[in-house]
Amino acid sequence: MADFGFNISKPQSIDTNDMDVNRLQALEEKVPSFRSCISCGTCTATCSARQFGSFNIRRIHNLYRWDQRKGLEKEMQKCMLCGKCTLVCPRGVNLRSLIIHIRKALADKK
Amino acid sequence: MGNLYDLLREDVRFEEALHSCMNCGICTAICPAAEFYDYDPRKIVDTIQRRNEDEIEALLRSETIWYCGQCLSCKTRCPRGNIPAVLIAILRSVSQRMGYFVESEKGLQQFAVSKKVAQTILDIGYCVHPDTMKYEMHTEQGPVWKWYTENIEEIAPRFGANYHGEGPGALRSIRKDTMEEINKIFEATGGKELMRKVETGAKNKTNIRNDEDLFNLVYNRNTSKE
Amino acid sequence: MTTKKHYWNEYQKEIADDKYFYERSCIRQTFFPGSETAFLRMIKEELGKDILDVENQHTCTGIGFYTDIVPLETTMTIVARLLSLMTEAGYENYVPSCVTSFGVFSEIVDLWEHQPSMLAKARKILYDTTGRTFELPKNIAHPSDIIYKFREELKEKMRYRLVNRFTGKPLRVVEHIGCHYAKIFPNKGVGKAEFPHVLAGMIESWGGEVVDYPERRHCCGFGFRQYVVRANRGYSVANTKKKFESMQPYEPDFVVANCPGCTMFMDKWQYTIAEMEHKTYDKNGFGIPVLTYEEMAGLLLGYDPWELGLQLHQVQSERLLDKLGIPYNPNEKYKSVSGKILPNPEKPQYLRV
Amino acid sequence: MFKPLEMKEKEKASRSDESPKPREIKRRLKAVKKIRRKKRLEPEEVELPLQVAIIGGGAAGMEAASVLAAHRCPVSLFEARSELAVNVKNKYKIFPDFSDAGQLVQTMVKALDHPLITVHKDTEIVEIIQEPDAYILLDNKGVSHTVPAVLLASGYEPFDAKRKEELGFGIYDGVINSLQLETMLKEHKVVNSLGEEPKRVVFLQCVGSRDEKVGNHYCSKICCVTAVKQAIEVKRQQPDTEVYVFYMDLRLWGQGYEELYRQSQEEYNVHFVRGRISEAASTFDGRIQVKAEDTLLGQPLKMTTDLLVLMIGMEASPGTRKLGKACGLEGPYGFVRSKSVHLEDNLSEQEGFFLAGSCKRPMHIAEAVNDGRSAALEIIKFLRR
Repeated sequence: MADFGFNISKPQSIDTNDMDVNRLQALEEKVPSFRSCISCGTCTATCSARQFGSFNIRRIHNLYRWDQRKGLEKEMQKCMLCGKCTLVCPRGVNLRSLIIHIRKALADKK
Repeated sequence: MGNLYDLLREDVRFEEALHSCMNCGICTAICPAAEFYDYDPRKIVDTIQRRNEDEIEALLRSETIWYCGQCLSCKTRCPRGNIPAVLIAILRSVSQRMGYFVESEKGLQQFAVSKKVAQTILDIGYCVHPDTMKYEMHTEQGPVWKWYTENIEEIAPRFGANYHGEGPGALRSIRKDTMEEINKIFEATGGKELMRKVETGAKNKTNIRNDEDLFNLVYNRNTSKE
Repeated sequence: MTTKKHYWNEYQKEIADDKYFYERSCIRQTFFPGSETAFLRMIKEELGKDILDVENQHTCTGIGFYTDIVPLETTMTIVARLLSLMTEAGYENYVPSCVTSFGVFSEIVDLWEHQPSMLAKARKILYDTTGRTFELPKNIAHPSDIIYKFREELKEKMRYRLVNRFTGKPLRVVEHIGCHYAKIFPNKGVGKAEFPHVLAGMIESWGGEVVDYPERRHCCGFGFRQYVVRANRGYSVANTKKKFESMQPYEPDFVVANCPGCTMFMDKWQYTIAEMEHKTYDKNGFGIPVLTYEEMAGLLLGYDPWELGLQLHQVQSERLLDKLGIPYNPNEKYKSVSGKILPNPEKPQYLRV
Repeated sequence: MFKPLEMKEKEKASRSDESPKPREIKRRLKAVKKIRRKKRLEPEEVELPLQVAIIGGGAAGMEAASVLAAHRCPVSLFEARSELAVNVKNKYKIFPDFSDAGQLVQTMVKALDHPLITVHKDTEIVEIIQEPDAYILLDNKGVSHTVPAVLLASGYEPFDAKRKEELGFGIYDGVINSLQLETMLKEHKVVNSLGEEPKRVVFLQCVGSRDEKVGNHYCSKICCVTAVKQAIEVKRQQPDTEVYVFYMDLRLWGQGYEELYRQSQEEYNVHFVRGRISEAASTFDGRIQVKAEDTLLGQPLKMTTDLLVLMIGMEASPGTRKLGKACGLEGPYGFVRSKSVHLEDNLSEQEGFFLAGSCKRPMHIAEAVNDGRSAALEIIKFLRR
């Protein structure tokens, strides 16, 4: 392959045509409240891990929905499972349980 | 209100470029740079409209303001009539003025841009010219370009070009008196000052005094994975 | 299957019909000098119009402006100087060959309209530095606007049509509009920004079929600083790649663009992609020819392909000429002006020529 | 108790010609007052011998007509089209309780079946002349109508999505507007451009609303809940279809709306994406590709769909624009301006000229109905003053 001093950039945008909807369905069966999220950010506002780093738990919902495995893997280890998010969620999303199941799902796929 | 926001607002283009942003993301959705860089014009517009001095300063020192390709696709679409690309241009202008551009790899490239574009304008009156598009600097242009630049004197007249000639026509030499006027305009309007600022800033930051060495460094260096 | 009910927007901008002041384009002169020559020939000889090409013109600084290395005040005053040449020559209709320049002039004139103090400033600096004065143009039109306006008149003189002579079917043409043609000011472009009719109108009236594909409006990827600096070229080429991937299923016969930069990039990047990734976007590995609109019109008018400068394109055009039924002499392709046969360009490793 | 005027009295008050002269209006009103005093009747016990003109046979105009008639005020209802309540009729079910729009229209039409109501279909009011104490209305058939009071209820028209060229409406078959989807839902036939059941349906909010590019800065306010309702209906009819709604804010302000939103998520698995779609294009296989940013993630995204539904907003109808302008009541965006949005929202700057419904601003059906009703009461108050 020719070398011209640069590489051709790869698209960064989410291509929803590539996503595997079955993974989402499987998660929703385990944590039905996943669907209720309204992305209000109350969880992030109270998050303990957020105080010390860049973790944004609100984003988990969208990352999972679009099957953004790479982004999820980076994020998932930052949570300390304190469960405050679950207490404050105005829609009753069981975020703690969600994190546990997503971690499992990511591990299973490996 | 702090200093940097005011500096941005002093630019005559600012008033038209930012009314108010509702964060709809329509600009990012079709932005070519957002497709290939970790880049989000919406966030930049929002950062400016929040008027947080620390955030604006971070922006002026960042890589992110150098990703935009100035295609202006965002202007066509914004439902609030903002022009993200022009805000970027204003940020870049202030970043260079304040000397912040040297803090980012992409910002430092302005040294190469200055040599390759602005200096060419001052030297020969063109932005781009076959004489300055050397094949070695543009191998990706391919063998036809190599062939053309090697044989240009013999082949350009076939296309009606007046390569290095006097009088009108494509690729003519631009008259000395015209070049003098261009130089005067650059001096009087801050064009040369900007070039000097970029040069001094880049040299002080990198401690490289040799033009060619510095040029090669910023022209080729790409430490990001993008 | 693409189902489509209406095609291209018919919005008509105002285009002056004679007495043009021509501003040459740095990029077009560099890469497609034959196109500017052909345009002037069409305007003068085919259409019998008056167009002036003066000696003491120069760059508009557009690339410097959009790479943020030339300040607004400088570009504005350089624009003022170019306009002073027009005023001096007694012309009112400004015709910049480059789409970037078209954008610069539209932006600066718009700025002056909204902020008269900036116009006063430009007048003052120009006068102080050069003793020159200027009037605002009555009309700013891109040369593609003018070809569009007179497309039917030119058609009458054309010897060929955009029809595949082997199949009798219209050629499938991808039109690419430079971003700064109508995205900045939709009203300044024929057919506005979303379905610009400027090239589509030429293609349709000259017998071809316009290809509508998902990334039709996407930028070629030039991105000014994104190409000027080598380290950034991965971005630039990626955008062209995105466009070609999107148009590939439609099997276009060629691409035509009104911006010289886009024409050059979409041509040359096909070589780069082929050499870097072993990908081409036609079935046979030759790539898809990319023409300027002047070249497209010139070919149909019967101008010699090698005088137009088609040999300066990296993607070769002989197969397209065959489809159009346009004769060419292969021996003339690499000749110098004095008739000397020059060595052929090297062959790319992967892209077929 | 209502007491009709005796024939002789009626003749005294009114003349046989349908359209009295302006001076006649004043005389008649006086005559009624006189009779009333003589017979010692309450104001509402006397039938008014004067036709009130209602311009626009939509939700507001129809409701106003039936209320006026019930209060013994004769009404001429002018509708430019050949049908009444077209905007309601074009719908299938109404949020938030999924009431049947057809039945609603039937009820509304039935209420017009009253001896004091004359419905003039295919009758467009082309000119309004103000006289002291009266208005003369000229219709497209060349007939003039002189009335003591006018109610303008000329309504809205759905935004023409063709104006947003980049969204491909009217260009690609896979792009439809929310009204076309209503029709599909009504026929239980939600299909893509090839006539197949769509695997994915994408809704886009704010088409023609909150958009400087089309000159409409305002929110049309019913589209959010309409999309939620339609998303649910799509899922009810085709549970396997994936549904996405692209929005900037979900403005679910009415009673039961937020609950409907929640239901759409939890029960019907409708996905909401925060980001405005920038453009839509046809793919090689005839589907629709859309581009937006997931602004909650800060990443651009690309999605291919079988059907893109544009949630079109409300704009002043041509009649509203024309008459509003002619009467000097033109407000923002071509809607008409009331005297005050708080306490005098059915009044205009001109005495005897009343306003109701979505000719003033976007309204949903119930709002327009209520507004028509309140306008009727204002008119009665005015005529019996």
